[in-house]
Amino acid sequence: GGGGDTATQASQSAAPASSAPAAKGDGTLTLGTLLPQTGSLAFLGPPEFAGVDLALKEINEAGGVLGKPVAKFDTDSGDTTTNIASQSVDKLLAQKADAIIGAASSSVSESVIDKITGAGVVHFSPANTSDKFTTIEDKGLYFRTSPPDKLQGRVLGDLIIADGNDTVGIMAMQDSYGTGLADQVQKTVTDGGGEVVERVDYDPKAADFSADVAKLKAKNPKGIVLIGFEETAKVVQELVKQGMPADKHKWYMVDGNTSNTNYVKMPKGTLTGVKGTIPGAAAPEEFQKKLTTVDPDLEDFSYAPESYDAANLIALAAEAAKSDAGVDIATKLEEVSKGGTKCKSFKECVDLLKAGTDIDYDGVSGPVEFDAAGDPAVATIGIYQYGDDNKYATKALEYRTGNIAG
Amino acid sequence: MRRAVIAFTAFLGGLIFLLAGPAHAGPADCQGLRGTLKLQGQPVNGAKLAVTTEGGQPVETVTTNAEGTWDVQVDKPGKYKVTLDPASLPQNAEVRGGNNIRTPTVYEGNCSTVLYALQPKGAANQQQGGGETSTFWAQAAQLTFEGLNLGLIIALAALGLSLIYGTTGLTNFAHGELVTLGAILAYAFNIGFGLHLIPAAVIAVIVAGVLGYLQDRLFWGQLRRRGTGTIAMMIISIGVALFLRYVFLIFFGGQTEAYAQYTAQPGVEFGPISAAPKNFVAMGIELAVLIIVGIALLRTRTGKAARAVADNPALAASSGINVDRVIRIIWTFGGAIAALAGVMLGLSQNLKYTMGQDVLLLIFAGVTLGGLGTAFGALVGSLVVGLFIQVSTLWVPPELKSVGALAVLIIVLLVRPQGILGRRERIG
Amino acid sequence: MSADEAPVQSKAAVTDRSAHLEGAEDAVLRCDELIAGYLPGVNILNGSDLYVKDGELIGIIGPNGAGKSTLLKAMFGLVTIRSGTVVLKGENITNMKAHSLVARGVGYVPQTNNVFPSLTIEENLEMGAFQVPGKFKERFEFVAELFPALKERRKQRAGSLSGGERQMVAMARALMTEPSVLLLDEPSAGLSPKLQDLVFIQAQQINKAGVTVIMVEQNARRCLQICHRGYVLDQGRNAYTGTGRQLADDPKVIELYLGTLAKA
Amino acid sequence: MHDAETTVAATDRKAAALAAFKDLARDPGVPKPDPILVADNVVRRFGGLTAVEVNHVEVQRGSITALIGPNGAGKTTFFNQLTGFDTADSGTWTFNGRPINGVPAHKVARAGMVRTFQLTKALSRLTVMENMRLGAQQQKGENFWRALIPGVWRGQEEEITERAEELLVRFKLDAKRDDFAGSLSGGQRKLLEMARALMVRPELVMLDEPMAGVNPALTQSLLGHVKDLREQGMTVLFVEHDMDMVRDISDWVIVMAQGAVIAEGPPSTIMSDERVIDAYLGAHHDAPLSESELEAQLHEAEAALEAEIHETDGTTGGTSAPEPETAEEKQK
Amino acid sequence: MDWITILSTTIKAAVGVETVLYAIGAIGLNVHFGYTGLLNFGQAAFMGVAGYGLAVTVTVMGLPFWVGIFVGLAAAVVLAILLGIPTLKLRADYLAIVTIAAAEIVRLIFRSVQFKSVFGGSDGQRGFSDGFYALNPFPEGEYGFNLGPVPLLFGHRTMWVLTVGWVLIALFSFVVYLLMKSPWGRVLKAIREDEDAVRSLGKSVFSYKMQALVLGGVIGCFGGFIYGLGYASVQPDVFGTETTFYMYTMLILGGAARVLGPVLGSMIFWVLLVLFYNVMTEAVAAGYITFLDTNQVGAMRWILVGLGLILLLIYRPQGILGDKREIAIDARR
Ligand SMILES: Nc1ncnc2c1ncn2[C@@H]1O[C@H](COP(=O)(O)OP(=O)(O)OP(=O)(O)O)[C@@H](O)[C@H]1O
Ligand SMILES: Nc1ncnc2c1ncn2[C@@H]1O[C@H](COP(=O)(O)OP(=O)(O)OP(=O)(O)O)[C@@H](O)[C@H]1O
Ligand SMILES: CC(C)C[C@H](N)C(=O)O
Ligand SMILES: [Mg+2]
Ligand SMILES: [Mg+2]
Repeated sequence: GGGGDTATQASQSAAPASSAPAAKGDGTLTLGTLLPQTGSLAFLGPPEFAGVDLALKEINEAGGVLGKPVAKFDTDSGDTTTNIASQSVDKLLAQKADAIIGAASSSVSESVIDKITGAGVVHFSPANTSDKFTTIEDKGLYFRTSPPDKLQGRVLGDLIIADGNDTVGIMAMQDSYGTGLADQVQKTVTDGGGEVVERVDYDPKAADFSADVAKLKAKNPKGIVLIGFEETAKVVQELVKQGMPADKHKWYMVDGNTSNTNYVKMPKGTLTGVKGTIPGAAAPEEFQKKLTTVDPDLEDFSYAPESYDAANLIALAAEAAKSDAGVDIATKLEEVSKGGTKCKSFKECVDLLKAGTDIDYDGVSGPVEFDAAGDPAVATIGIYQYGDDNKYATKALEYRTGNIAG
Repeated sequence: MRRAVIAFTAFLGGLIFLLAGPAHAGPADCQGLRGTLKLQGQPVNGAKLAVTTEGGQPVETVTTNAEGTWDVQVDKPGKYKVTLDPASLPQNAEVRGGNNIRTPTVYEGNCSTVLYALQPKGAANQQQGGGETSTFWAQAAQLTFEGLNLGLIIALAALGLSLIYGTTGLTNFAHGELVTLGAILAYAFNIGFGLHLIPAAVIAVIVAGVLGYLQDRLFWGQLRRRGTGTIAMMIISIGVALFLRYVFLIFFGGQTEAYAQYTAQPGVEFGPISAAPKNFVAMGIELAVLIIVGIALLRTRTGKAARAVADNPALAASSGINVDRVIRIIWTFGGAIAALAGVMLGLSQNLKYTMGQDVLLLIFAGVTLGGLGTAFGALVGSLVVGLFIQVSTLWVPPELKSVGALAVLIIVLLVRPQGILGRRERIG
Repeated sequence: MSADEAPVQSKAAVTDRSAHLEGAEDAVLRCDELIAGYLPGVNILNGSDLYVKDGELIGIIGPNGAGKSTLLKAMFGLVTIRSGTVVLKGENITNMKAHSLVARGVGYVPQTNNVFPSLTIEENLEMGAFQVPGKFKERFEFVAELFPALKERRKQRAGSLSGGERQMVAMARALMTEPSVLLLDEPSAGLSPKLQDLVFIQAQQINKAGVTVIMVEQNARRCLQICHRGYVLDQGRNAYTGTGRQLADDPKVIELYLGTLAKA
Repeated sequence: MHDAETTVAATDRKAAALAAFKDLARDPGVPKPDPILVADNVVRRFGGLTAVEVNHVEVQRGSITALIGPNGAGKTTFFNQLTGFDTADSGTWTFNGRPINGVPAHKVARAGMVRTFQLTKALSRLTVMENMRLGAQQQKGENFWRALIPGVWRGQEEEITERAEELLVRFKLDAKRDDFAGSLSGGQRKLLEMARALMVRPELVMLDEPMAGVNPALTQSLLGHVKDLREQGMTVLFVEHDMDMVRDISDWVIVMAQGAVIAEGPPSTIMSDERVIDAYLGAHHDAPLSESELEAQLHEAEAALEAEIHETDGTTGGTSAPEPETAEEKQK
Repeated sequence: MDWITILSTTIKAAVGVETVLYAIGAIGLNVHFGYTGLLNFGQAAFMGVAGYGLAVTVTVMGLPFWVGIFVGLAAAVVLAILLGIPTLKLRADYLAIVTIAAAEIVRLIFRSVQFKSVFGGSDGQRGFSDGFYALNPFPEGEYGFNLGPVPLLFGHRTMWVLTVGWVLIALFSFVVYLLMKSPWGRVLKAIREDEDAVRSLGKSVFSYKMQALVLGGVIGCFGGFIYGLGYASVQPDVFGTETTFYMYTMLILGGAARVLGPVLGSMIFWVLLVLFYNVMTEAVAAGYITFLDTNQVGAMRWILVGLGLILLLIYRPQGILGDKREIAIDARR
């Protein structure tokens, strides 16, 4: 790495000694995004890109990082059926990205984490919730703004119990997100005195879900938990068709499918009373407005705040480290996220930093306090409820903040 | 029996609603355990609960209040044990399942809820005790229906594929995209132009037919004229599939969509089967189209000419058949039928730019199982595939449901290598 | 074994095209200096001429691979003609599509792959009458009488037929349309002697009825016996022409193409 | 003319074969002194159709035996059963005394009984030479591991190539040596099919209409070759509709009709057998038509035609049908 | 526009890990389809069982790396035999569907929750490549050279994978070359043309097909190893039908039944894919392309790949290295 700043920290650098002199600390903070433009998560690409773009816009308006505007390269993460992510990472590394924001899917992140961290670059996901990343070998370079599924699972499970569902059926998408979250919900429900009478892990790519729903129907559970992405709309149709509508059973959804666009075409009242949990604190409305200035076509906002926070945190850490090298950023990320004067925007925080104050960045997605593993230590989960129009009110019924650990 | 179950479910629904209101109105900074005891919607007052640590250290013993709620605050997060004293319950009440001990975990700064579901004494577990066999047969009936529903859609798509394969020898890997195309076209007319789904679907099918015609006219036909081999064509079709699929992604987006009408149509009960009325209408249309086209292929002159072209284009031309014209007709119909399949698929499930690709393997399985190139084979094969996928979930986990259908494909071909309705070629 | 060696470099080949040009003047169908082939850069026909007058029966013989079938296919629009012309009744039909030639009254029986295997016999014949569906019944009765075996088996798929039975179907298929010009590529191959006779008689009869017939045959002697004129094709060129009898008696033709076996 | 020396040499084997057949009865299924192939009760049905129903038949070793019969008599199907390409409904047959019913096709071929196909099976995208080489048996290089070491099989390959080249010259395919077999003409395919079968060096070669579509001059020279095969001790069983050929080379003729063997005998007698003429040869069984016969035939045809023309007069428009007389005149 | 990066990534893609693993898979496929005419659409499954064989042996059973390789190989052979016994008697197009089906069954089992403890569900397995990298002769650092201003450098890990990969490609190409020139290869090609003819000449078609299936499968399974080792993980969905499709694309692109066809095809495929994408993202970012946004670039690249594939096959149906004459022979006769 070049520059005197990095030299002083070389001792704690975990990155391999680089034979390319210009590779690190070139003075410009370069962000790469590795987010889904194609593949099964393509629908989450726009809000995530928008989040990053908005943050970057604000950062550069506030004078950039280390006195230079932040550079950014967008790439596609595809999904696990293609090798696109790996190609994209190669490209980003070649473009001397200092930090990579992505991927959305835990599986994709897993497939490239070695490559990214091996190059001494920060791997920062705004959406990975798989528990695996807490313990993964990451050279201290992996971070995320999204809370591991432990918390959401706990909150959701407790909600289900509190609602008096002693028999519960779970329909979970079969991937690390779905099964991980479902495991957590199942555990909480069982501990709390409920019984999970049926758990169906389904393949989101399946041609249809009638058989899966039929299995659920056979057990006739009081509460039905739907864990998945957009394909939940198909599951909902199937539930209604097979005679298990939301007014006879209690439905619960999660961040991956609590959507304001997915179900609007369904007959009025289809989702009345359905509850869903989404990570993230209150009042994102003004933030959503700002997002639409970046991308006017946005309809869903999932993980936009997390992406926004990710970009801000990286920028702040770079400022704090006075270096744009990935390994240096990584050492400061935990610091800027907690313990110090609270601040809420890049401008506010960077001014404090410049004044030599220790800062604690509180993001749109929550307080964002990193633990040693690079996970947020504290997070907020909102509980939302659908109305007659098949949309949920942006104001949650309740927000529950909790430690992830414990 | 059935009536009882429904009544009970309705009752439970009411119960849930009653419970839902006040349950989580607790203070934000709460660290401990709480719960509400209710019997048939009425709060249970005076029930005794003992909370101890995991090790058995007593923490607190509480009694439910008039609302039936109880609440225990603890100092340390961790696992706790809650015991409900059954004797303290009203005479006529018992804990469902009989287990009166819960072992919840308290997390820092959060309250965990503990649930005891109460039921009148002797009301033996209605939930699960409803007679396993009747559930099994009801489930089997429902799944059979689903199998037919899916099978017919596959059959329709398979028919389009089979027509084109049968006439031109093209293994069209882009057929899934033709299915998607139909669904998306109907969507465009339905949502974009605000037409009702029925006219939108009709127009979509017609437009898809025209596009099928143009596709052959401007593309596949030109390739044939250049003498492109069938293998090259097959690979080209993979290119076409990629091309179309991602064009759809750009124009349609990566999300799932639904038509403006008939989405999430509530189900109606028919004996053990619960289905939406649209399913029956769709199945009727599918069956009608399948049979009409199948018979047309066997009986009409153009149908026979199509089979003749399939066998030997040069000889067909020598017999005075305008080969290009026949192929174009087939493409027109094939495209239209695929589009209809797409609309039906979109109606039964939802729309997505990969919807066709997702069922392509099933389509191929159906066509192959029935015997390549035979119209009724496609129907029979697809029904078998559809039924197997759904009914096999009685025994295998649904995520593996395709495994059953694919395994059946392999087994059937073992016994009949030429497919169910296919014929063996003679040697020599 | 002298005959086995070296293909014929015919000196007596029709070098003067004048005979052809003269004869071709009032021909129904004429081909001039056809050059055609399958693979790029390889010509199979190297400028062959052929004409046939109204009501004539023409035989084409020649060694294997001479290009006889190719010549028929080229005339019928199944092989691309690279240069030269084919004229039917004054109309230039070079490289015209086969089905439009059928509409113009040309019929063709290919040498190989001459049935639709997955169609039944009846359907095969129906395809033969594709452009005149109204006549199917009547013509079907006619061919059924010629080849009774076909009528019995009308519902059998052609793909399961024996070689000879297929040949019957092929011939019958071409007879369904009542063409005015009929191109036959080895119609007697694989048929029993009895049926071979029938085919030759039938060819003559059809011809008598006014149909112009061009027949490629390896049953060469028989072919030359019944044809009005014959062509000997070798390496894509006309090697000899003449009346059937002239050719059949020409010692050179006998040695190189006919052999002495059948003369017995 | 050309095969003067072979004729001389041929005489002894031919004589031997003829001698063997000399005192045989002319009954279907008659036992032969030294049969190489014996088939019993071979039955094959397709739905309601009984394609083959052969009670008993024997093929004499070292002879050239013709199998004739009307189209659809079951000759090819019978071949298919014997060579393991189809499964018979019942029946047993032995080759060299070894039962081979139910034995898969490739094993039958390896045992020395090789057949050709009536509808040729050229290996299209292999060259003619590769087609030929494939026929050779016990190639070292056909074993996976040995194939990896060219030295092991090179020598044998050259020997095979040499043999193939000789055959190709005989079959007039040498010029096509390096062309794809798929580009051969119909007749050339027949030739290749037969040449390739001979590469196997079989004990018994079963040819299904080898000469249909082959130029007569070439046929004639190939007959010499077939006779050579007999001299080399090979047994030939062939199906053919060309009676000139049958008469010329076969020592013995077996006649099939409707699946069953209906007659057997030397060519000369069989051709005059009433049943054979009825079922198979028709009126003009022998020799080409003489002038007078031709005339008679023509008149017959004309009469029929006349009747027809009167019937369909006016319906056949378009081309001006020439007067029948004109055509006839031209013929004379 | 950042042409240096574009060039650098594009050139690197020509020899990169993806190219290697797809090339190896396609070489196996060439044995199946190109030479023997087996329309095997389940090649991905061979890669899958190999990758998983290695992964499960090392991570779940805790056995050494070499044992994992052996298990992976054995799994590929077993799969070939299991697949072959029922399918090799089928007609080509039926075989295609059955192999797709079999491959899907394998993939679905890998990703199923039922066997999550063994195969790791949809996330697959990781952490089995240490044994391989322990053998790495390259010390830490970057290797390669600068082509003018264009850096062509690989990390030591990638370098090790690539070295092994290209050695394997060379080895397999040589083996295929030897075999296909031999009489053994001739039998395979003959089977591709007409099985019955080959049978009539005394060759056991089944046995040869099986040998070809095993050989191609074993070669392909090394693609699975390279995948697993290159990414240090295996995931079920990577071994889906699409992967096989892409391999076919590469094979036909380069020229089927040509020794180097699959290798060339794979290189071209990845170069085009990377090039399209890089140029377009840059062009969008730089504002040269305004009708697309960055989200659509990912889709656009596949559109262009599809288009490129179509055009290539239209204008060169025999592939880059293929023989025009072979294509001209109509397969129907
Ligand atoms: N697979 C099959 N299905 C139905 N019928 C068949 C099948 N194979 C053969 N046949 C019938 O069996 C009979 C015998 O056929 P085969 O091919 O053996 O005749 P052949 O004696 O070889 O005639 P040819 O001289 O015309 O070649 C025919 O009538 C044929 O139609
Ligand atoms: N489809 C094809 N592709 C390439 N070459 C071909 C093709 N068909 C025929 N040929 C070549 O063209 C030449 C002439 O073939 P053609 O079929 O016209 O011969 P023919 O005179 O009919 O012979 P035969 O009497 O054997 O039927 C042959 O040398 C053959 O190799
Ligand atoms: C976009 C998110 C819903 C992804 C999900 N949390 C995962 O880890 O896979
Ligand atoms: Mg010919
Ligand atoms: Mg036969």
